[in-house]
Amino acid sequence: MLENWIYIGLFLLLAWIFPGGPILIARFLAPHRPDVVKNDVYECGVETVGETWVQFKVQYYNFALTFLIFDVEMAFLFPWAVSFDKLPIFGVFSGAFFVLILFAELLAAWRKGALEWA
Amino acid sequence: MSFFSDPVNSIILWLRNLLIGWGLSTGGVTLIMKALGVMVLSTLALLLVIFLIWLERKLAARFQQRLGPNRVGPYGLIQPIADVIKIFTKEHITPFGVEGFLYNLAPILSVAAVLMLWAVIPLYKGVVGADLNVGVLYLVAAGALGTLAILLAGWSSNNKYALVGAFRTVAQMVSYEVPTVISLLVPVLLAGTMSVSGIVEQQKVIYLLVSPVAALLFFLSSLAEIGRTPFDLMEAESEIVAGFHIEYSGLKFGMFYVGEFLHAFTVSALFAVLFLGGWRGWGAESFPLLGLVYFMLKSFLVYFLVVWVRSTLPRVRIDQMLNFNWKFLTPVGLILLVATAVVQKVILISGASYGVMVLSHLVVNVLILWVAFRIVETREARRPRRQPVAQPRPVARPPEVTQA
Amino acid sequence: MTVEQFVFLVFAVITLGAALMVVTDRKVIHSALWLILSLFGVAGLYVLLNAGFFAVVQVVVYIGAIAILFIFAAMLTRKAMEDVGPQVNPGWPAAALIGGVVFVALAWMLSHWGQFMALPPAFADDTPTLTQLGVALVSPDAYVIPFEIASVLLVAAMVGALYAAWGKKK
Amino acid sequence: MIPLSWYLILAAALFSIGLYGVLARKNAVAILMGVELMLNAVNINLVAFWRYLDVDTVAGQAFALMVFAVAAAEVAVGLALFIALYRRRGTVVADEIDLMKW
Repeated sequence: MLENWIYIGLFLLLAWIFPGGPILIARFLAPHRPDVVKNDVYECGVETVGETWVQFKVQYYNFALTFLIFDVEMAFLFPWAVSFDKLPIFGVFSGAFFVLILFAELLAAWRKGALEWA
Repeated sequence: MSFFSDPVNSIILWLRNLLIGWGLSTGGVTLIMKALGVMVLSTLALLLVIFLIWLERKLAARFQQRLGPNRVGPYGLIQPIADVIKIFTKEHITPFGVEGFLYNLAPILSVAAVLMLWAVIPLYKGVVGADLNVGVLYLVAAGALGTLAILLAGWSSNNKYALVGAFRTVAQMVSYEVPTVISLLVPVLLAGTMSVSGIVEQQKVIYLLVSPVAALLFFLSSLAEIGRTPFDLMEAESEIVAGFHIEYSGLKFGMFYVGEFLHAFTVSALFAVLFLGGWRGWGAESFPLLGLVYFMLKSFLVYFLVVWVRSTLPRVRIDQMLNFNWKFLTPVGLILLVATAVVQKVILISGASYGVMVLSHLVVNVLILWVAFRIVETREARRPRRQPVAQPRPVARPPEVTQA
Repeated sequence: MTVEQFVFLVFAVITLGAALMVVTDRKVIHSALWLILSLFGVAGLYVLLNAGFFAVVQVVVYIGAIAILFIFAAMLTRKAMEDVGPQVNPGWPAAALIGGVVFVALAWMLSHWGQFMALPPAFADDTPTLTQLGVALVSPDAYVIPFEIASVLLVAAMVGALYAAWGKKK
Repeated sequence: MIPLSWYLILAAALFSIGLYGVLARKNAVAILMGVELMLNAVNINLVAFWRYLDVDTVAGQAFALMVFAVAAAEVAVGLALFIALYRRRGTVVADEIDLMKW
C-alpha cells in the first residue's frame, strides 16, 4: 500500500516542475519592461482605494455550506459503497435511510428558498 | 510478454534489471523507476495538450462550416507549436499590490492538480501509475485542488473583477462537485472497489449501459467542473472581463489555458475509464497494447462530444446553472443512488444472472429519468409565465373621420 | 533514521510550522491559507498510518470544503481597516504560557502511560480495512446509531447555518 | 519503525498550538481556525490508536470519521453565526461581542 503512495508523493513533488519550468524559461525569453502605466491594476473606472474590498452576497456562503454538508455525507457513503456486497439487507437500508435524510434536507432548503441565487 | 504486446512493462523490466546491474539498492531502484514514471506521464500529458489545441480548433471550425488552421504545416499541425513559441516570448506584467508567492503559485497549482489526476488512470491491462485502493476519492481530491488554485488566483491578483470572478467560478465548481461525487459512487457501488483499475476490470458490461443516468450526471457535472460551455462562466467575456485570470499575461495565462485543455481531456478520459470500460475490448486481455488503442479511442470519442457540445450550446446564466444543479442533478443523483443500492442488493440476494442485473438497472434508470422529466414538466407548466398577448399594434391611421 | 522516520519528520515540520503560522499571522486570509498547508501535513500523517482513506477524505472534506468555507467567511466579514490593529488579545503571553503548560502536562502524563513506546504491529498491505469500516458503520451491533445520528447532525447544522446566515431578508 | 510516542507528542503539540490560537486571537474566524487545529490533533490520535493498539477492530477509524462530521457541522454553524453577527453589529472581533441582547 505504501508503494502506491510513494508514487503519489513523487507526483506531488515533481508535478510542480512541469508547469513551473516553462514559466521560469519564459522569464528569460520574454521582454521585461515594466512601467507605471503598464503595471497598473486592470481597471475601467475609478481606481480602487485601499485594499480590494468588495461586499459579497451571502449566496456564496449558502452554496459553499450546502456543498460541505453533502461532501461529508459522501465521505460517509464511500465505505458503505465499497463494502456493499458484504452487507446484510439491514445495512443497505440504513445507508439508503442516511441518503434519504439528507435528500429531505435538500428539499427543505429548496422550499425555504436558500438555494436561490437572487 | 514480448515488446510489442506489452511495451511499457517490458521497458520497466529491462530498466529495472539495468539499474540492479549497476548495484543500486532495490529501494533506490523503485524510487528512480517511479520518478521516471511520473516524468514520462507528465511530459506525455503536456505534449498531448499541444495536439488537443489543434484538434479543438479544427473541430470547432468544422462545426461552424469553416476550415480552421491549415496554413502552417500540413493541415495546420504546426500551428499550435507556433502558438506555444509565441506565448513563450510574450511579456509578463505583474501589477502592483499582488501577493507575490500566491500569484505565481496559482497557475502552477492549477496545472499540477490536473496532472495528478493521471496518476490513477489505467492506460492498459497491467499499467497504471498507482493502483490506490481509494482511487476514486483521490480523483475528487485532485479536483478540490483545482478549485483551490482558482481561489488563490482570484484573491492574490488584488483586483475587484478577479475576486468576484473567482468567487463565482468557485461557487459553480463547488456546487457541481456534489453531482460528480454522487455519480462516482455508482460505479464504486457496482464494482465493489474504489480502485480505478479495479472498476475497469469489473466492467464486464460497460457501466454506460448499466447505469446511463449516472453516466449522464457525471458528464454534465464534469462539463461544469472544467468550465466548458454551456457552463462557461469562468471566462465569460461579457460578464466579468475574463474572470479570475484577468491579471495574468504571458505564459502564466498560458498555463491556465493548458490546465483547462488538459482538464477537458482528462475528464473525457475519466468518463471513458469509469463508464466505457477503459482499456477493455475484444483483444485487450491477450494483446495488452490493443487496450491502449481502445482507451485512446474512447477518450477521443468523449472529447469529441465535449467539443461538439461546446460548439453548439449557448452560455447559461449563473442562476439557471445553479438551479439546474441543485434542483435537478443533485436530487436525481440521490434518488439514483438509493435505487441502485436497493436493486443491486435485491439481485445479489436473489442470485440472478449478470444479464438480469444489467437489465433491471437499465429499467430503473430509465424510470427515474422519465419521472424526473415528468416532474420538471409539471413544475414548468404551473410556473406563471408572462403570456405574450397579441395587443393590436398602434398603426398610424388618420383620426377617425366622423361620418357626416 | 529510516526513510519512514524522515518522511514523518518532514510532515511533522509542515504541520506544526503551518499551525504556528495560522495562529500568529496578522491577516485572517493568510492564516486560512496556512491552515490549508497544515491540513496537508496531517493528510500525509494519515498516509504514514496506513489510513489512506482518511488521508483522501481529509483532503476532500477539509481542504476542498472547510478551508473554502473559511476563505468565503473571511471575505464576507472583512472590514477595510480590520487587519491593521493588534491582532492578538492583550493577555497573549498568558495564553502562550497556558498552551506551553498544557503541552508539557500532556507529554508528561503520556510518557507515564504503559503503551507509550508501543511499536506498530505488522500490517498486511491488503487487509481490507475499508470494507471492515464499511461493514462496521452499518452493522447493528457496531456503529449504525452514530452513523444515522451523524446524518441528522449534518441536517441540523445545515438548517441552522442556512437560517443564521440567511437573516431576515424577506 | 516509528513508535507511538512520536504521534502522541505531535498531536499534543498541535493541540496546544490550537489552544493558543483560540485563547489569543481577536478575530472570531481565527478562533474557529484554532478549534479546527485542535480537532485535527484529536483525529491524529484516534487514527494512531487504531493503527498501534487494535488494528483488527475499526473503532478508532469510526470515531475519527465521526469527528469529521462534528468538525464540519461546527464550522458551518459557527461561520454562519459570525456572518449574521457581522451583518448586524459590523464587527467580528470577539471581545466586542459581549452583550446577549442589544
